[in-house]
Amino acid sequence: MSGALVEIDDLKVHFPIKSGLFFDRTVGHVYAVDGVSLAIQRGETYGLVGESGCGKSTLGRGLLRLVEPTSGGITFDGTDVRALAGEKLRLFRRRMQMVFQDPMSSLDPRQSVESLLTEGLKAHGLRTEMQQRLRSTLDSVGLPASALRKYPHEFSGGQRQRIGIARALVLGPELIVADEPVSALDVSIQAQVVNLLDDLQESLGLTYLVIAHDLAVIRHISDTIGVMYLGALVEEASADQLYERPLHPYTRALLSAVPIPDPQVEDHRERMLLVGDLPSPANPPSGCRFRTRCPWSQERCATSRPELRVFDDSGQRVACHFAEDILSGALRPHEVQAELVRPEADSGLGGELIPTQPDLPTQ
Amino acid sequence: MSPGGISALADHKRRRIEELIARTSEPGGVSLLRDAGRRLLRNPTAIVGATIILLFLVIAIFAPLVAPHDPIQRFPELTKDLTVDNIPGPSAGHPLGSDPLGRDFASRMIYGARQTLFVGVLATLIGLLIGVLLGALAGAAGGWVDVLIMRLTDVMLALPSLLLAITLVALASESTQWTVIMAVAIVNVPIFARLLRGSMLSQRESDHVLAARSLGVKQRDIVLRHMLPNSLTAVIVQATLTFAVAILDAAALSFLGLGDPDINRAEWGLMLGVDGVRYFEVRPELAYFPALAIILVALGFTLLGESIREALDPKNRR
Amino acid sequence: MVRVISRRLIQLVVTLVALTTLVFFWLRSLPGGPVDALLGERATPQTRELLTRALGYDQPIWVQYGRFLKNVVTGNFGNSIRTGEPVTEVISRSFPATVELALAAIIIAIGLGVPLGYLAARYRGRLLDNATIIVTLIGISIPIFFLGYLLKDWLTQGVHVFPPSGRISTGTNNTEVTGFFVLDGLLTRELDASADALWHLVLPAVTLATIPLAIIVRITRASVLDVLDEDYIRTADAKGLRSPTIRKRHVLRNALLPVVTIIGLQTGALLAGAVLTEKVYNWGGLGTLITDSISGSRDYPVLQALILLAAAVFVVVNLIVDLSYAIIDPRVRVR
Amino acid sequence: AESDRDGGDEGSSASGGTFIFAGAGDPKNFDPIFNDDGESFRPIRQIYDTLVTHKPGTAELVGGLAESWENDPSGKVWTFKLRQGVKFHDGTPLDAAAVCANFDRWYNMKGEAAQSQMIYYTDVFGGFAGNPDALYDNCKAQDPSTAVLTLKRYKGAFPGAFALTAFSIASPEAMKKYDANTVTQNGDSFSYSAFANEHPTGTGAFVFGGWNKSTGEITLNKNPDFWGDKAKVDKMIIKIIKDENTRKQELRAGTVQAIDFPAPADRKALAGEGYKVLDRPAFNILYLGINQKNNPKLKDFRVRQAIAYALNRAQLVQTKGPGGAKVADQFLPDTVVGYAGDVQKYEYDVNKAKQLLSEAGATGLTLNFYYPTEVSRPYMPNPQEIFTVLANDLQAAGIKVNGVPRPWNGGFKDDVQQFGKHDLHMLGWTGDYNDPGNFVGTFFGRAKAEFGDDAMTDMFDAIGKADATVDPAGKKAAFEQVNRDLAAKWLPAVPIWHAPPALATAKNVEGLVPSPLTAEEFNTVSLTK
Amino acid sequence: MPLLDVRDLSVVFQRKGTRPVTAVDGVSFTVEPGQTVGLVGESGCGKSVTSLAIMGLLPRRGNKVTGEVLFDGTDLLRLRPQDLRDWRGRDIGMIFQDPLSSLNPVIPLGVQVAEVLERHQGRTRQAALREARELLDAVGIPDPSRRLKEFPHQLSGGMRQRALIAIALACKPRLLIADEPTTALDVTIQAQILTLLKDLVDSSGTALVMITHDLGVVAGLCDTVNVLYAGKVVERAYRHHLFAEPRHPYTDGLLQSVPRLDAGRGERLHQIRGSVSDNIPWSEGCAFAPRCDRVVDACIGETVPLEPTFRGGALRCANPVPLEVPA
Ligand SMILES: Nc1ncnc2c1ncn2[C@@H]1O[C@H](COP(=O)(O)OP(=O)(O)OP(=O)(O)O)[C@@H](O)[C@H]1O
Ligand SMILES: Nc1ncnc2c1ncn2[C@@H]1O[C@H](COP(=O)(O)OP(=O)(O)OP(=O)(O)O)[C@@H](O)[C@H]1O
Ligand SMILES: [Mg+2]
Ligand SMILES: [Mg+2]
Ligand code: NI
Repeated sequence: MSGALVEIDDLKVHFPIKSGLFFDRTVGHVYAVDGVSLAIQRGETYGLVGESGCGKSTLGRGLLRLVEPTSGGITFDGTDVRALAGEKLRLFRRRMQMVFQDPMSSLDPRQSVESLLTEGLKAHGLRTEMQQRLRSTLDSVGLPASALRKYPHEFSGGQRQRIGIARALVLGPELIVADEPVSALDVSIQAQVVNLLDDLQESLGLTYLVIAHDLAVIRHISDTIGVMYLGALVEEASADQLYERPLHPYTRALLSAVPIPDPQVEDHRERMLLVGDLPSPANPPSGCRFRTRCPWSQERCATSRPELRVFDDSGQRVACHFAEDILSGALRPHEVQAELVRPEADSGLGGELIPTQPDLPTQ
Repeated sequence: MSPGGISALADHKRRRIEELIARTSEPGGVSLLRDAGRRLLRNPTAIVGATIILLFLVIAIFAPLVAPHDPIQRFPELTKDLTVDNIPGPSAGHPLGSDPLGRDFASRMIYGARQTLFVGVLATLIGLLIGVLLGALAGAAGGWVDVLIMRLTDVMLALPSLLLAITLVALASESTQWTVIMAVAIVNVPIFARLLRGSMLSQRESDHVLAARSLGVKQRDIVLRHMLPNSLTAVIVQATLTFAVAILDAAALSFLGLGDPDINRAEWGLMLGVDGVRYFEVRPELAYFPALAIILVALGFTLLGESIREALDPKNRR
Repeated sequence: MVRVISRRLIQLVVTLVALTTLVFFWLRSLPGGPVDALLGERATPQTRELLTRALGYDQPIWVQYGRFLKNVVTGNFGNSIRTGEPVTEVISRSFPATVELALAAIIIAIGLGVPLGYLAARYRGRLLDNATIIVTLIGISIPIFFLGYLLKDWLTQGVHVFPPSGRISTGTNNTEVTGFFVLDGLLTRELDASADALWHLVLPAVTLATIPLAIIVRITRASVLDVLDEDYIRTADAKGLRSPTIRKRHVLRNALLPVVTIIGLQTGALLAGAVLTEKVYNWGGLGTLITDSISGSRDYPVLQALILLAAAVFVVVNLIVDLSYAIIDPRVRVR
Repeated sequence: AESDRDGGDEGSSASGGTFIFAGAGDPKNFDPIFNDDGESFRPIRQIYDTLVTHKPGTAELVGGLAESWENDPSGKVWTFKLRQGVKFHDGTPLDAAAVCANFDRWYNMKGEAAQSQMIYYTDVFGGFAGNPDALYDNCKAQDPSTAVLTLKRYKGAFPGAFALTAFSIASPEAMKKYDANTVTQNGDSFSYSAFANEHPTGTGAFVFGGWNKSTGEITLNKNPDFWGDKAKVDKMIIKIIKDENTRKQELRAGTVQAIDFPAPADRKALAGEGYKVLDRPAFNILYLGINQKNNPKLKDFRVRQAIAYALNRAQLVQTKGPGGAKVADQFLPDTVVGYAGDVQKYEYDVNKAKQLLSEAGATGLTLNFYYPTEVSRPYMPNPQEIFTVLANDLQAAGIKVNGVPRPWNGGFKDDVQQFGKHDLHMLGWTGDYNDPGNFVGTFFGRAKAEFGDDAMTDMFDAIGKADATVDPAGKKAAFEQVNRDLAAKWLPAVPIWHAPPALATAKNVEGLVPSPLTAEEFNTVSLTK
Repeated sequence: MPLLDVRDLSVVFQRKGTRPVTAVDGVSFTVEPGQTVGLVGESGCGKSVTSLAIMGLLPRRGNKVTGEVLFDGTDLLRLRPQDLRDWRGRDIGMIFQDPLSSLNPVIPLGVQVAEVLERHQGRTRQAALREARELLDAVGIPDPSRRLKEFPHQLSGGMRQRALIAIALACKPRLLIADEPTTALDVTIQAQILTLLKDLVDSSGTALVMITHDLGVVAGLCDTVNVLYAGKVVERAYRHHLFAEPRHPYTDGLLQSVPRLDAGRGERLHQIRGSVSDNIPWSEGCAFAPRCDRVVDACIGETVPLEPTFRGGALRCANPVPLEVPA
C-alpha cells in the first residue's frame, strides 16, 4: 500500500468574472487555483494550509470535480479523473468523498439522518447492504442508532460533523477531502473530530486531503503539508520538516503568527509580522505572488514567478528564488510598505448595479 | 487521570444528571417544518388568520347546508316588490333580504365563500404551478433555458399586475370565469417563477447540494429532493399572500366590467364590483357585506402568510 | 453609470419590441377588432367592407405588421378608434393627469408612511405599533375602488367637503402649460385654479395612496427593526452617541434603503391602482384611458400604446430607483 | 331679446349663466356626416340644423332649415322651401346652393376612409358616386330659397331621414376653408379635418366654443343671430362623465345642472331630493333574437312561440325596467306609424310554453344564448342582469340555456351579426326617425346572419313592399299588417321592452324637453334663481 | 481600587413563551488600571453577554441584569441610560468580533471615527476629522486621508478591525473591551492586530478586557485570565499559573485538547466528552459535571462555590486537578 493515490498536475481553476452590455461577457478571471501540482500518497494525510481566499477549498473541489478545473491533470489511482464524464463520473465519485466545513449548511435541513446517509447508497445502487452499512458507519463515527430518525438541527456541532463524516464514509471511499472539518467547532469538540478522523484512517486505511487554516491542527494530523498562497503552493514538506525548517518566507510568517497557549513560549517568541493583506486573486501581483508582503523580496521577484522546486533531498519543495539565501542569512529582511488591498466584494460582485426585482406583490 | 466520568458516580447522582440533561434536550425526530409549525401554533396572529380562513373554508364547503336557499333561484316573494330602486330588505326566510334580481342575499353571501375561495385558490394554484414549473426549469437547467424564461418573466413583469390582468382579459377571445382566473393566475407566474429560480440558484451553490453531488446523487434527484423542497417554502409563503391579492384583483376586474360575466355566480368580488357599486344607494348592504367578507378573507390570508414567513425565518428559531 | 443605463435601456427596447410584436399578432387573431369597434349597430355589410379596405385589413398580415412597425418607430401609434384622435395626443394629454395623481399619492404615502413606520418600530409592541399594523393590514386588504366609493360617498355627498370627481371645477378657464393642473395654476398665476385643482386632488390621491402607504409603513417598520438589530448600531451605542444622533445618522439612513426600492416597485401598484381610482373619481388620466379603451370599445391602438408606456415607465422608474440606490448606498457601485 | 316666454314663469326666469350638462361619453368629432352616435350628435345638434326636424319632445316632423317640403307623386323629387335670412356661424348665408353643396359633398365624397365613416349616409342613400345602388341623383338650387333634390328611386325613409342629425347642413364656405373632406387612415382609425375638430360651422342655436379634452368639456356659446328661439343661457358646457354614479354625485354636488342617463336605481332617490327626472318618450326596442340556422328546432314556429310564452316580460319590466319601461309586443314604439294595436300578445304562460315545446318535439332543448358584456345601452342598461332573468325564465319552461357572454366590441357583434354563431341573443335599437322601416325594415327586411332566417321570404317581401308604398295611408296599413304577421306568423324574434332613457336636472333648470330620439335641443333651457 | 469591579453579574434572558435562559450567572471579576484581563470560554458561555452587560448594550427588552458593575466606583448598572452614554466611548471603548457588520456601511469611515470625538470632546467636524486622520494613521491604516472618505466595504477585514480600534481608542478610554477581535481574521492578520492592541494598550496605559475562545491569544496577552463555563467563572488565575498548572478539569481538558504547534505531534489528542450543550444548571451542582473526568458525588446536588486559591486566583471545583508536586 504505497505510491501516490492522487496526482494533481498543474491544476488551474479560474472563475470568470462576468459583465456586459446585454449578454454577459467575461471581463476577467478570479485565479482561485493557478497551477498546483501535488501528489497524495496512499494512506497518508495531506494537509493544506493557507489564508482565507487562497484557493484551498477550490483546489479540493476541483480535485473532486465539484467545480470544473480550467486546465491541468488529475489522476486518481491511475484513472484520469478529468476525462470522466456523465454516468462514469457519477459512479466514480464513490471513491472520493468530501467532508464540509459547516456541518449545518452541508446537511439538508429537511432530511433525517437516515435519508441523508442512505441517499448516497441509493445513488450507487447499494440498497441491499444498506442497513448493515448504516449501522457500521454510525458505529464508527460514534453516533447511536437512535440518531437515524433525528434531523440535523437536533444535534450539536460536533455530532453534526460526525454525521457529515458518516455520510462520506458510508460509501466506502478511498480518499476523503476534508474542507476545514473542525474550524466551525468548539475548541473542546475539535479534538473529538480530529481523533475520529485519525481512528478512521487507521482502521479503514483512508487517504485524506485535509484543508484548514489552523496550522497547529494541520501539523497535528498531516503527514505532508502544503502551504498555499494566492492560488499556488509555496511550500511542501513533511509535517515535522516544515516546522523545523520553514523555507518560504510566508511559511515562516505563518508559523510565527500562530499563537501558542503557553505564556512561557509566547513571551520569548520571535515574531515575524507580515504587513498588509492577501492580494485579490482576481488581480494577483506579477512574478512571485508573495512579493508584496515579503521582507526579502528582490527585483527578480516581480518579474519571474518562482517554480515549486525540490529544495534538497529531504523532499521539501519550495517556491522561492532566494530560499537558500534566506535560510543562510545571506539575504537580510527589509522594511515592507503595506499595500492597500481592496476586498473582493468591491472588485468582483460589487461592480454591477443590483437591480431591484419587482417580485413583490402589489395589489 | 481518572477516567470514567459520571459512570463512576453514585447511582442516584448519575440518574439526576441524566434526568437534567434529558430535560434540556429536545425529543427526537422533529423536522424543521414541524418545528416551524409548532412556532406557528404559538403565534396569536397566525391563529387569528387561520381561524378566519378555516371559518370561511367551512362555510364554503358546507354552503349547501348552511345557506337557507339556492343562491341562484329567484323568489316570488322577493321579486313581488322588487324594482331597480327598491330591493327588499330582511324578511322572514330571507335574513339579509333580496339581491337586485330577487335572489336570497344571505345564501349568495354564503355560497360566495365557495366561489370566492375557488377563484382565489385556483388562480393562486394555477399561477403557482406554472410559475414553479418555469422557475424550476430555469433554476435547474440554467443556460439559455434560464435566459429565455427570465426574459419572458421580464416582459410579464414590465406591466403592473392589475394592468397585466386587464390586458390579458382584453386580449382573451372570450370572457368567462376562466378568463378571469387565468388572467389573475398568469399575473403571478413571473413572481413565483423568479422566486423559485432565485432560491434554486442559491440552493445550487449551497453546501448540501454540493455534498449530494459529491455523493454521486443523480442530477434529477438533486433537483427534486434537495433544491426544490428547500426552495418551496418561500414560494408557499408567497402563495398564501397571493390568495389575498388574487381575490382583490378579481374584484377589481369585476368593478371595471371585465370580470366574470355570469352574474348568477355568487362571488364576492362580482357581487361587490357589479351589484354593490350599482345599487349602493338603494341597498348599501349589497356592497358592505361582500366588501367586508373580502377584507376578512384577504386579512386572514395575509395574517397567515406573514406568520408563516415569520415562523420559517431562521432568525426566529430558538 | 452610462453602461448600466444603456444596458437597461437596451433591455427595455427589446422587451418593448417583444411586447408590441406579441400584442400585434395576438390582436389580429382576435374576433371583433377595430372594424367591429368602429361600427355601431347601424353597420351594413357594405360599410363593413369599405372599412376593412380603408384600414388595410385585406392586406397580408406581414404587410400590416411592417406598416405598423414603421409607424411605431416613427412614434405614430395610429388614431384612437374611440375618439379618432392620434393616440400619442390622447396619451400625452392623459399622462400628466396620472403623474400628478400618482405623485400626490406617493408623496402622501411616503410622507405619512415613513414616519408612521418609524414610530411603530420605535414603540414596538405598544398601542401605536399594534394599531398601525392592524390598520395597514386592512389597508392592504380593502378593495381600493370600494374605499374610493366610501370616501366619495362620505365626503362629497350631503356634506360637500370635497368635489366628487374630475380634476378641476367645470368651466374653470385654466391655462394648460404642463398638464399638471396644480402646477399650471402656479405657473400662470391662476392661483384659484391651482387651489381648485389641489382640492380635487385630495380624495383620489388619498385613495390611491392607501396601498403604497400601507406597504411603506410595513417595510419601514420592518427595516427599522432590522437595522436596530445591526451590529453597527451597537457600535454607535458603544461610542456613547446620543439617541437622536444614532436615530438620525445611523438608523434612519440605513432603514430607508429598502424603502427606496419599495417606492420604485410601488409605481407598479400606483399604475394599477390608478385604473381603479381614476374610474371612481372620473379622473381623466391613463387609468381612465385604459378602462375606456378596453371596456366596451376595445380601442386597441390606444391599449397597445398604453401597454408600452406602462412598461417603459415601470422600467425607467425602477432604473431611476436603482441609480438613486447606488447614490445613497455606497456599497452598490455603478460601473 | 326673446320675449315670448318669460311672462308665465315666476320672476326672473330669464337667463344668462352657464348650463352644464353631464354627458355619458366622448364625442368623436363635430362633422355631422362622419358620426353615428348619440354622444357626438348631442353637441352637433346644438351647432347645426337639419332641413327637417322634430317637434320638441316628439318624433313628429316639423320644419327645420326648410320651412316646408314637398314630395312629387313618384316619390323621387323633394322640394325644400328654405327659411329666409338664416346665416351660418361664419356669416355666410344659408341658401339653396349651400344645401345642395352639402348633398353634393356627401355623394361625391372621395376615399374609402371618408366613405367608411359615413354610416348613416351609406345606410340611407345607398352609396356614393359611381355606385349603381346610390340613391342620389342631383340637387338643384331652383332659386336661393328653393332646393330641389332628385333621387333615383323612391325611399320610404324620407322625409323622416332628412331629420337625421348626420344630415345636418354645414357651411360650404367653412368646409372648404377647413378642408372638411380630408379623412385619412392612421393605424386602425382615422384622422379628421380641422373643420370636424376645431371649426364646426352650422346654423344652430349655439356656436362651437371649444373642446377641452383634458377636462372633457365641450363649450358651446349662445348664437345671438340664431334664426329660431335664441338660447336662454349664455353658455353651455357638455361635461363628459362616463360613470353614471359620478354623474349623479356631480348633480348632487351642484357642479352640473343636468345629467344624461341617471342610473335607473337612482331615479327615486333623485326625485325624492327634488331633482327633476325626465323620461324620454320611448323610441327604442329590446328584443330576444332567435337564430334559426344552427338549431333546426328553432325553425319550428311553435318552438319560437314557446320561447315567447316562457318569458315573463311583465316581471322583467317591473324588476329591471328603468323608469317608464313598457312591455313590448311588437318591434315599434306606439308613436311610430304602422304600430298595430291588435297584434297577438304572448302573455307569460309557462305551461303553454312547455306544451308547445312538447308538441314540437323539442323538450330538453338546449340553446346557446349570446349576451353582450362591457356595454350599456339605453334600451339595455344592464345586459347581464337582463340575460340572467330571461335565461331563468327559459330554464323554468324547460329550455336549457347555455349562456355565452361576449364583449360588445370584442366579439359579440361579430359572432351575432356576422357569423351567426348563436341560437338566442339580446339586442336592441334606438330609432333614428319616425318610420317603421327604420325599425322592422332594419331588422327583418332581408336575410341576415343575426336571425339565420333565409327561408322567410314572405316576410322579406311583405316588408319590402310596405316600405316601397308611397301613399302614406297605404304604407301605414301595410306596416300594421307586417306587425301583426310578425307576431302571429313569423316571430323571428321576441320583442322584450321599450325602455326610454331618462334625464335628470337640478331644480333650477327649466325648459329642458326630453326627446324620444335623445336629440334634445338646449336653446329652450334656462336657469332660474 | 480596581478600575472595573464586576460583582455578581447575572443576565437572564426571558422572552414570552420561552424558558428563561441564564446567560451570565453571577460573574465577578476585577480589572486594575493598565491591566489586561482575559475572559476565555467556548461559544455560548456568556462572554459577549458579560461584556454587553457591562456596557449597558444588551437589548432593552427581554432580559434582566442583576449585580453591580463598578467602574471607578460608579455602578454603571444604576446609571440612567442617557448618563451611561457619557461614559461609553469616553471612558470605556469596545471592539467587536465582526468588523464589517460593526461599521455602518453607508457612512464614510472618517465620520464614524470623528463622531465619537465630536460627541465626547466637543470637537468640530473639521477638527475631529483631522484627529481621525491621525488615529487611522496610528492604527496602521495606509494613506489615512483617503480612507477618511471611504466606506467600510472598501477595506479589507484587517483594515476594518483597525478602524474599529481607532474608534474605540479615540477618546483615550481607561478601559477597552475587546470581544473576540481577531476571530474573523486570518492568523497573519490576527498577529498584526494583537500586536497593535498590545502596543496601544501598553503605550497608553489603558486597561484591557480581552474576550476570546483562543487560549493561545490569552497566553500572549493577558495578566489575569478568567475561564468561563456556562455563564460562570470556573477558574481565575495569573496567566503563568493558569497555563502551567490548570486546576479546573475544564481548563485542563481545554489545554490538553488543542494541538500545539510547538509540541511533538502524532499522539492522540485528549478529548473532552460530550458537547457544550451537555450542561446541568449551576443550581443543581457543577454544570460541567456531565462532561467531567474528575466528577465526584460532591459535584452534584450542591452548589459549588468559587473559592480563592492561595496563588491569588479563584477556583470553582469540588475535585480540582491536583498540583504537581515539584520534583
Ligand atoms: N464559484 C465561484 N465563483 C467565483 N469565484 C469563486 C468561486 N468560488 C471561489 N471563488 C473565489 O476563489 C477564491 C478562492 O476561494 P476558496 O474558497 O477556494 O478559498 P479558501 O482558501 O477555501 O478560503 P476560505 O479559507 O475562506 O475557505 C476566492 O477569492 C473566492 O472568492
Ligand atoms: N438576546 C438574547 N436572547 C436570548 N438569549 C441570548 C441572547 N443573547 C445571548 N443569549 C444566550 O446567552 C448565552 C451566552 O451568549 P454569548 O453571546 O455571551 O456567548 P459567547 O460566549 O459570546 O459565545 P461566542 O463565542 O459564540 O460569541 C447563549 O446561550 C445565548 O444563546
Ligand atoms: Mg474554504
Ligand atoms: Mg460572543
Ligand atoms: Ni484525563
